[in-house]
Amino acid sequence: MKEGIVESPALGANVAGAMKGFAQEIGALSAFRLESCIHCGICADACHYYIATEDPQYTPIWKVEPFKQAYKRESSAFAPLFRLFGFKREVTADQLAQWQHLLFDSCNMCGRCSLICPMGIDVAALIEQSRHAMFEAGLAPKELYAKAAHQQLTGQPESSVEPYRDQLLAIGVRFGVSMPIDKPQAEVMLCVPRTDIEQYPSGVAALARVMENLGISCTFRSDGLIAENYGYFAGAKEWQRVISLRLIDQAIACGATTLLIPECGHAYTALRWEAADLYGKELPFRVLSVTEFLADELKAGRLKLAKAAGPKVTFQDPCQLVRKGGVTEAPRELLKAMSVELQEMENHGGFSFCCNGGGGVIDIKQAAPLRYRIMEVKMREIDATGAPTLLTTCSDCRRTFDDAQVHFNWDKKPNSLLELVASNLLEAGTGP
Amino acid sequence: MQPLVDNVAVGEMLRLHGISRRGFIKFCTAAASAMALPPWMGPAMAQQLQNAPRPSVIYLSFQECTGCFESFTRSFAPTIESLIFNVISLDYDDTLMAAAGDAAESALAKAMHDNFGKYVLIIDGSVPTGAGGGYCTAGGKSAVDTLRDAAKGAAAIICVGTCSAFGGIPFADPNPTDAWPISAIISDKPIINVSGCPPIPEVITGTLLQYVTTGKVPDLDEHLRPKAFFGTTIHDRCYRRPFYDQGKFAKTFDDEGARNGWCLYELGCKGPTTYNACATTKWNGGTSFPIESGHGCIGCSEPGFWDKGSLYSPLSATDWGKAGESSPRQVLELAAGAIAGGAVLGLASAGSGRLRQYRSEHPLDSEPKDS
Amino acid sequence: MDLLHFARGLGLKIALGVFCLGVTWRIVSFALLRIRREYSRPRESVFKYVLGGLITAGSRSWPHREFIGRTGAGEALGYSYHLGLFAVVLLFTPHILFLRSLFGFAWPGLPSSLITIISVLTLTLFLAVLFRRLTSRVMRLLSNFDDYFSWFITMLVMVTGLAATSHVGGPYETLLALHILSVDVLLIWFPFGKLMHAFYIFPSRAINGALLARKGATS
Amino acid sequence: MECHLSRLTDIGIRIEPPARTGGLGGGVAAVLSELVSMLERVALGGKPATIDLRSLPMSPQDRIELQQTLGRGEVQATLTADGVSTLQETGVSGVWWIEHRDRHGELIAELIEVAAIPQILEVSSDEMIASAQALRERLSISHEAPVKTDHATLS
Repeated sequence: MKEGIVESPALGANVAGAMKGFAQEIGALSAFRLESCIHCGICADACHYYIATEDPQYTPIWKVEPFKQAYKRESSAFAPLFRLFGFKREVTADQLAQWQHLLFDSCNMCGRCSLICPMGIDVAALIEQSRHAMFEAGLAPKELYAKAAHQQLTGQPESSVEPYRDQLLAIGVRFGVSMPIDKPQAEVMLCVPRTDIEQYPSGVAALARVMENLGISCTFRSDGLIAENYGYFAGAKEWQRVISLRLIDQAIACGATTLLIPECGHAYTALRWEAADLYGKELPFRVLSVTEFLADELKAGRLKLAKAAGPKVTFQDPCQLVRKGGVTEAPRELLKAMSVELQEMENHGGFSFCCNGGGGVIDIKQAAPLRYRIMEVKMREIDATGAPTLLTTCSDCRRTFDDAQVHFNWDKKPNSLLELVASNLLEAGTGP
Repeated sequence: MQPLVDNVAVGEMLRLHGISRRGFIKFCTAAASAMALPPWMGPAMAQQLQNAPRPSVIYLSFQECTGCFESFTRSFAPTIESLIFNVISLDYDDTLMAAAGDAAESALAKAMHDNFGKYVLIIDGSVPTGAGGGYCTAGGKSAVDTLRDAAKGAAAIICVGTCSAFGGIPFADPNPTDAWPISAIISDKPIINVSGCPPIPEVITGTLLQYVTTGKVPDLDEHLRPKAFFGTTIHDRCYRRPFYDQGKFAKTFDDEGARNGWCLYELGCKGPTTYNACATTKWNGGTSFPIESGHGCIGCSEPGFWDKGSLYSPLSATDWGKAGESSPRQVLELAAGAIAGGAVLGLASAGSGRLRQYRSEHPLDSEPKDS
Repeated sequence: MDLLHFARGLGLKIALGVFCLGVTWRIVSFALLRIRREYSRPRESVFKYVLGGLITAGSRSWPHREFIGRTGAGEALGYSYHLGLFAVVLLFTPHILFLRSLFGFAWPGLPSSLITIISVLTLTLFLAVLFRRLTSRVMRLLSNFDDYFSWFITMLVMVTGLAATSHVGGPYETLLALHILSVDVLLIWFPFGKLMHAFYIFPSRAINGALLARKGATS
Repeated sequence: MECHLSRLTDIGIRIEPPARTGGLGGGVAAVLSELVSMLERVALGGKPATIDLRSLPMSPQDRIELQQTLGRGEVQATLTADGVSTLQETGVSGVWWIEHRDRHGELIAELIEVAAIPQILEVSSDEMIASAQALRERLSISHEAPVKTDHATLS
């Protein structure tokens, strides 16, 4: 089940100390969630890892068990009694090490379990917190730890052959679209997933072309160019804050009123919902996903779209954007405007299954075998729609489906909604 | 009163009184029916009684209100007269016998001496052991001693009434005379408790007749009461049970429910916890029984029924009420106190949690970390 | 001091005391921990997402259409024995009178024969629930002493209650004493185990539901 | 528990439960089904069987309904011995309704007996032998002088 437990050189080698610290940090809300579980096991029926493997260890609430144990022992009402009579043992290092596989390799943080819990527990939020504890205990997977550390220092998860700023300008030239960068003043600040810069330049061009068409004053900022946040995946709360701070500072620097999140799921969660809390006060600008933004522009009549000819389409709802973020209608409005014939999957919208790559799992090598096994649940559902084209609005989903296409020699390839919109714009914009 | 005829068989005695064979079968059938025995037992009893010797019976009364004896003499079937003259020879009964004073005492001594080991001792009333038995004496002799002497030669002791069976009113809190039921004093003799305050007449005579005809102690429940009469609860035999099952309850003694004869559970009826034959044998020759006449059963055949709270508070209600104070007020006070205590403990626990957070934050001087 | 007198006298007082103390203690100790303010801009107005929370408190009582195939049976079983339990405890006339003697007010009840039927049904459902917990690999992994003891004590209360009303297994007063004693034990155990979910279920759904609705997320 | 009694006379002594709407009452049906099995047993030569009505929790209305259901037969016997007993054959032949009363006329037993003829009416063989003996003596005496008999007379 687990090839090797990777000890990443995190803060404290002292696992129990990290756990104790974690348990004592728990606030009223998380404590209430840990208190409410009645061990009914229903959350397993929402999780694609359990559905595909029928392996009880993948029960979502089970992933939180050591932290529930630590909470009961350290800061619950009867903690002194638990300690005195030894009802709850201290969480040990090797016990926690077992949980790396459960909390990272087999959890996309997709939040589907939180919808099924009869007690209403937000299991996904507990898992997110548990990843913080794992990181504190030095048990984050090495790939995620490395990318988070690198991004915390340099602003990008890996070092790139060429600076992303130059690659961005090259894309502009290649696709013949203006790439506004480092403008001192702009209404909207843009950023892109580094995945798009390297693997899907057409996505970056599409973003620029749409903004150009809408004639909105916007700019990229080279010091806040990358949308992803590996601190979020690795559970490194402090690093997640530093990474988000870069984008926040840049947005403030250029006086933007809107920070536009590109087609990237977890970036939306990190910036739309968690950045302000880490920042400690309200952000002086609004944060919008590009899909959401375009739907508003469409409704406002500023965005004009042509009828997109072509075969039937099925849409993969990115979990972080749709289920956890609430951007459910926007993509469908855009598709309707282009009168694209949408063939919904059996589980779609807020209930869609995850693409299996989310939560940083796509980056964890040792998680790959299990991930491919779980992938079949999603692929079967996509094939069942009978629609030949797969569309999504998240680069990690796109990357995961591409990887699956190679692995399974699958007859479908993921396409970006933004690119579809960009290729069906009607009237040319009035120029920059 | 001199014993009429010594050890003459019962059948012979009947013929002397001009009672025909069919008359005697009728008498036994009525007795069997009173004792809730299966109907075919009547003729069988008649057959067996023909040649059974008439046992001698001694009736001793201690600390009692003579209610049981009144009930005993009100027995309709078999009537007390037929019992005394035909089936048993009641050799001593200070209430019925004409003799008194020394004559009565000597009659008692003679009866005990002549039939030593064979007579049936019937007792009503509890035995006060307080003040050296001084609370109840007859002829200078305390009840306790009289009981002990009488018990020596008794073949069996039938305790009539809740007083002799379980101590009854004298035994109820505070029990000033330190009264005891018979079974607490005598343990070496077979005891049959015919509890009730008073017991149903037919139950007393029926039990006596059952002992006389079979010569054996009938099978008893754990309170030594004959299962023939005390086997089921009033509730199980009550004719108002359908109303209990349908949920139709009288709320007050003269509301529409009471007039329609609905179940009296809400008015404190103790039927469900009381084992007796009132619902079938009924009282006053089958006329009716407390519930049929509109009042709940007060559970008079159960031990300590005087101390089980108000006769009118429902069986399932708790009655914490200290004098004059209602239970709900006490529940409120108890809950308030407990909640306050819980809150203090909760504050302590949450407080120490926050204190730890404060201490762990400040040395690092980083942003407040919590979730 | 016979058993029944203790069970519903001092025993019940102790039980109610420990119950109130324990429940308050447990709730206060987590409720007064630090409550983090949400600084992100909500997608909906305060009124709307609080309403969203209340809706979730109700809607989560039954699985969403997408889940019903897998969890419908389990939840149906769970909720039905709860309904049976509430019907017996709150609508059986002797219980109503017991509660009236404690709290001073009463309400109409169901016919007793109907309650007997319901209680037998609830008992069987309760056995089915244990069977499910023992045979499902997920539940067996999750279950600890608390799950089994909480089940056991509730079962004991039901069994002794049914035995008491049907005069089976001994004189009525001993059975009633055992029934009330098991209720006392249940009340004492209540704050320390999963039975606390009776207090948690609706606030938990409402709070989590509201937080999800604040983001406009699915809940 | 306050109990405000308006007037004692208001409390009905006899409870008249509401008239039953058709169909037999539970108690009556039970007795009748018992009688069916008894009749079949006795018909096949079984010992006569009896039901003691006093031990059944029957409301007054049940009793009346049972009497009406069984009806009245042709034979009615009265037995005067230590009080009067009436043995009424019901409309269902082989089923007898027996009421024993004592000297004061109080009802001391009420039974339903399933038999060709109620047992109490039968005369045992040794009694017949004794009465035959008594008659023979009477015959022989009648030749001489009349003698007063002190034997219990059969009424």
